[in-house]
Amino acid sequence: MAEEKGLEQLKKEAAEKAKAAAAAREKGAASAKVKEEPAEKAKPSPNQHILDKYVQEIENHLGKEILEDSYINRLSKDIPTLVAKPDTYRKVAELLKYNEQLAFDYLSELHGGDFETHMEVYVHLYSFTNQQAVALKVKIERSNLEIPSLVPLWEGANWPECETYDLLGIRFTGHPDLKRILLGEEWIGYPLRKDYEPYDVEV
Amino acid sequence: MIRTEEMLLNVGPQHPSTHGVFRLVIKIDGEIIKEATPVIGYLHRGTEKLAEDLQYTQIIPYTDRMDYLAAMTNNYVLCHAVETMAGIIAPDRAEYLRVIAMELGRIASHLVWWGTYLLDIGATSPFLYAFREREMIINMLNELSGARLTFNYMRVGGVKWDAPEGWIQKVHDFVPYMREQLEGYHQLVTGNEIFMSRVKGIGSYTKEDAINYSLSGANLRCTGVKWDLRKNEPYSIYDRFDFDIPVRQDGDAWARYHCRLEEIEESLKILEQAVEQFPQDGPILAKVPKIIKPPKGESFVRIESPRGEIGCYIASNGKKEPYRLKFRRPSFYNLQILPKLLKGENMANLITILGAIDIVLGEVDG
Amino acid sequence: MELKLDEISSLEMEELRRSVFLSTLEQVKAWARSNSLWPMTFGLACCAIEMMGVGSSHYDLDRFGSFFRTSPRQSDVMIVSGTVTKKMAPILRRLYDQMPEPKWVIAMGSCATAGGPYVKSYSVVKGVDQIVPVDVYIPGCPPNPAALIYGINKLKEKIRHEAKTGKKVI
Amino acid sequence: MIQELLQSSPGLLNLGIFSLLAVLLLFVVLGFVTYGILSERKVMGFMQMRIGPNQVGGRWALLQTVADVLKLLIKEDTIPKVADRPLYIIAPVIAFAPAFMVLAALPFTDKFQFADMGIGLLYYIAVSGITTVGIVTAGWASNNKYALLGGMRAAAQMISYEIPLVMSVVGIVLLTGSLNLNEIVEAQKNIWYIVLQPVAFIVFLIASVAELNRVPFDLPEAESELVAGYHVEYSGFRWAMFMLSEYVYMFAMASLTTILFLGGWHPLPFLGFIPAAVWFALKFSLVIYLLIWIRVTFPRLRADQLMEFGWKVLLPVALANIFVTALLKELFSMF
Repeated sequence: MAEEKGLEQLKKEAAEKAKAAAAAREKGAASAKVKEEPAEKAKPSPNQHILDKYVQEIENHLGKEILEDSYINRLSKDIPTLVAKPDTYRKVAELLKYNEQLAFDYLSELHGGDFETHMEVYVHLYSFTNQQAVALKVKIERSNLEIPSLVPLWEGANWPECETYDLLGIRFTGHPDLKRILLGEEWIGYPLRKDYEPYDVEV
Repeated sequence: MIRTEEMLLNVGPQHPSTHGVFRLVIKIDGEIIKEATPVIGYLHRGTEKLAEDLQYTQIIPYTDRMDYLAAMTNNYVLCHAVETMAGIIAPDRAEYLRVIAMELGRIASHLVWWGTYLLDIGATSPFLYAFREREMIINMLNELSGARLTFNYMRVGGVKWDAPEGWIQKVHDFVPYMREQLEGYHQLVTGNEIFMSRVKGIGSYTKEDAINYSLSGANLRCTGVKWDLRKNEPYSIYDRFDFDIPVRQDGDAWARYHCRLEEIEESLKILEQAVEQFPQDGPILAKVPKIIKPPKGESFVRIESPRGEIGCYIASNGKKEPYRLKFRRPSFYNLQILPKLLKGENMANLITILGAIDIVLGEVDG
Repeated sequence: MELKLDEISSLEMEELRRSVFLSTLEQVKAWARSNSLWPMTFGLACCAIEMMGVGSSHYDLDRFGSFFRTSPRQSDVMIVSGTVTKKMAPILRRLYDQMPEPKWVIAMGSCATAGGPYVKSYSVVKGVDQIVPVDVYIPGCPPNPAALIYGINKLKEKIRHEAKTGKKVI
Repeated sequence: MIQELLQSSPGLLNLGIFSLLAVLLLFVVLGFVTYGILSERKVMGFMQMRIGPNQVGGRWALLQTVADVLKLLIKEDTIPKVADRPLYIIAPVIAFAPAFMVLAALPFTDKFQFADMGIGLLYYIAVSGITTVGIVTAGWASNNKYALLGGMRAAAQMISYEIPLVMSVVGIVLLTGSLNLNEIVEAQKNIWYIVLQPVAFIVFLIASVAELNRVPFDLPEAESELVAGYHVEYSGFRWAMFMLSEYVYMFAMASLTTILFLGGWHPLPFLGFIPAAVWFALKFSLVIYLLIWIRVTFPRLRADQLMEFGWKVLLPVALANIFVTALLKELFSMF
């Protein structure tokens, strides 16, 4: 509760410095040390220690250079955010689920997004045992839209992955039944891509 | 032993019990379901793509049409996401109006579920009783927002309209009336032997399954997980109210039925307190710029809708339109467990199980 | 009085026959048809909830002799209540074809009429009249149940008017 | 009069009279069906806080069903391409004819009856079973999976509930010592069988609702599961035939309940001045009302629960009832 109240104030500050923070985030790529950067600029987030714990745990088990980035997303209620690489994504997810310190047993959300230069998969996880949340992101090259599926870990990722495949064309390898769930197999193109052009604009 | 041939049966998209355009391809042996494959997407309207060309305030009407049984909650989740990003705090009076509207919507949504669920099971009357009460709620929300179903009531930073004269009193009077009717519902249906035998032990799953399949709302709480975002991650002003989270242990349709009916009672409790604490006057809209431009970055918030966790993800690039908007639609996630539940079940249990999940197709298909 | 039947041209004779004998029969048929319009339970989206509301106690469509039938074979009027997507369109057409003649279609709400708020969407059919012939359009998003009842009554009027005058109302 | 006619030598004259009377009865029954459906809609409306039909033919919508029937008659008659054509056409007839045939055996009053048969009760039960054949045929011939499921359910249900139905009335037969419906009514001059055979009445009522395929036993046409069940492909007047036979059965079953348990046309004590026909009509209406009430209140049973209930509850109870009745009858006759 108290955390929530403090958060309200933080939100304001976050809003002011969001632009600068966001810019800074983009600059510092591919380094686990970036997490300290927001702390310099604003008051340290109340969730900072949680993020540190996650990163520590991941480094202990999988070694360094596993994560592309990790930071506190102030715009999203200070959620610790981890950015994995496409080839480590599955390993990180596995650790997030099975490690006792992390134990993220609930997949709350999975979706993709087209950011023109690359595509992104955003996963929001929650742990009922430890009462904590994490956002896991992965950036994929547009030339090779393939990423391991999370269905073996969380059954709940089944349909969201289908949806992402349907609307964005990201293929999830190892998915038990990857199909175009919403539009149907005969649909041409991936509508949520920024360069999608419907073939019948005015009918 | 008689060998029977397996038969492929298409349930839906036009079928009275699919509650919309949902299709289920089932393989049956006699009346036993061997395999069920849900087919969705018959109501996929591409809201997320449309939203990329619209300003935030213009997206609100589209959220109404997603989960059309509880449109207020959908309004809120979008506003909440934008407010979280832009650091806007809505004034007190607006928050109270929002909570009252959302809880009324929750009751209305559960009433529709209750009525149609019993209609599926074959009892015709409860549907009509439920809709009688729902009509009262709809009338109240109509007075508040000017629409019966698709309210478009909330704005980033507050609400659009103030409560009309005497409206709060109406809500106040509604609470005891609804309690009385709820008692009647229990008398009519809950104790009915036939109903009990139809739903008890049907479509049950464990806590682990529920979590693994990303279920939420009453579908999760029926397995004993005490999880309600209104309590566990309080948003809006829910931390000011005293209410319980109804939980059951069995994880079957009967437990879900009870969870939902008890949730109505809890919502009534919230309404009662909200009406009491309602601030006499004050602004209903925070000072927000005419064109809202959240800062660059991304945000994901989730709140508790009648059907479970509804989430909203916004990726903004600092412009007045969102770069990417995504809704976590609870019905979509809740429906995933259906094939697993249906395997080996009787044909008649199909509708009991499907109905108990409580889906809204507008939400499943997005 | 002597009727000069031989002097009447064949065209006029046709008209006379229709108006004297057949038109009464047609009107009886129209009376029966218009007073027993059974809609099909075919909910698509938000409007379906208002359609359900029409059947409930407050509005009670049963007053007008209409109650919902689940099978297309036994229904007379299809109320297209909601957004028709491109995936749904062939199925909607098939259901329409399954209904026995005479049949009518009511496009309920702006989505069914012209695509409504989803007119720019990639997956939505812009008006159900591209798939099936529509008799009555009801505006609104979604229309009030009373508006739906009004629409059904308009359809009744139309049926009777067509029978009386022998002209198609479009 | 009819007794004399029955015993007279066959000829054109009495054939004509019989046909005429049959048509007369048909119209009476059609009249009942017309207003039975309307009253059902009205009573259901009343129980569900609605108004029910009130537009066509005055406040009470007296012409509503007329319009419905007329519309169904002039509706296009569709026969699916892949349906089994001859069976598809004949199925409604098979379903309807027995419904009408059973009416001949029912004594509505002491004078108004067509055939006073020695085995009236047996005749009723035997003939009414044929309807199910029509329903199964319809389900099969439609070449529709929902219809097939509905037809199969109907067959299973008929078999399971015909037995308790028959067993429940054996007690009455034991008490009366006859299968003749007239004699059964006569035996209730002083005390109705509902008092002497309460258990049998309950079993009979439940089994008869199941026989009528009404809620909570409306599995063959379970709207929310099987869309419309065995008649899902039927339209127009063929469908009307099914509806007609359903309501004629309701008429017949309510009459039979009145005859077997409610003392037929016998008046209540001290009220003998009211004509017998009125008494019959009153009791009959009561049974109909009860059937509607049940329909509005209950949810539907599941197929396997239905079977279980029929075989494991109703049948043993009915058998026990026979046993106890026989025992008591022996004991009483000893003194």
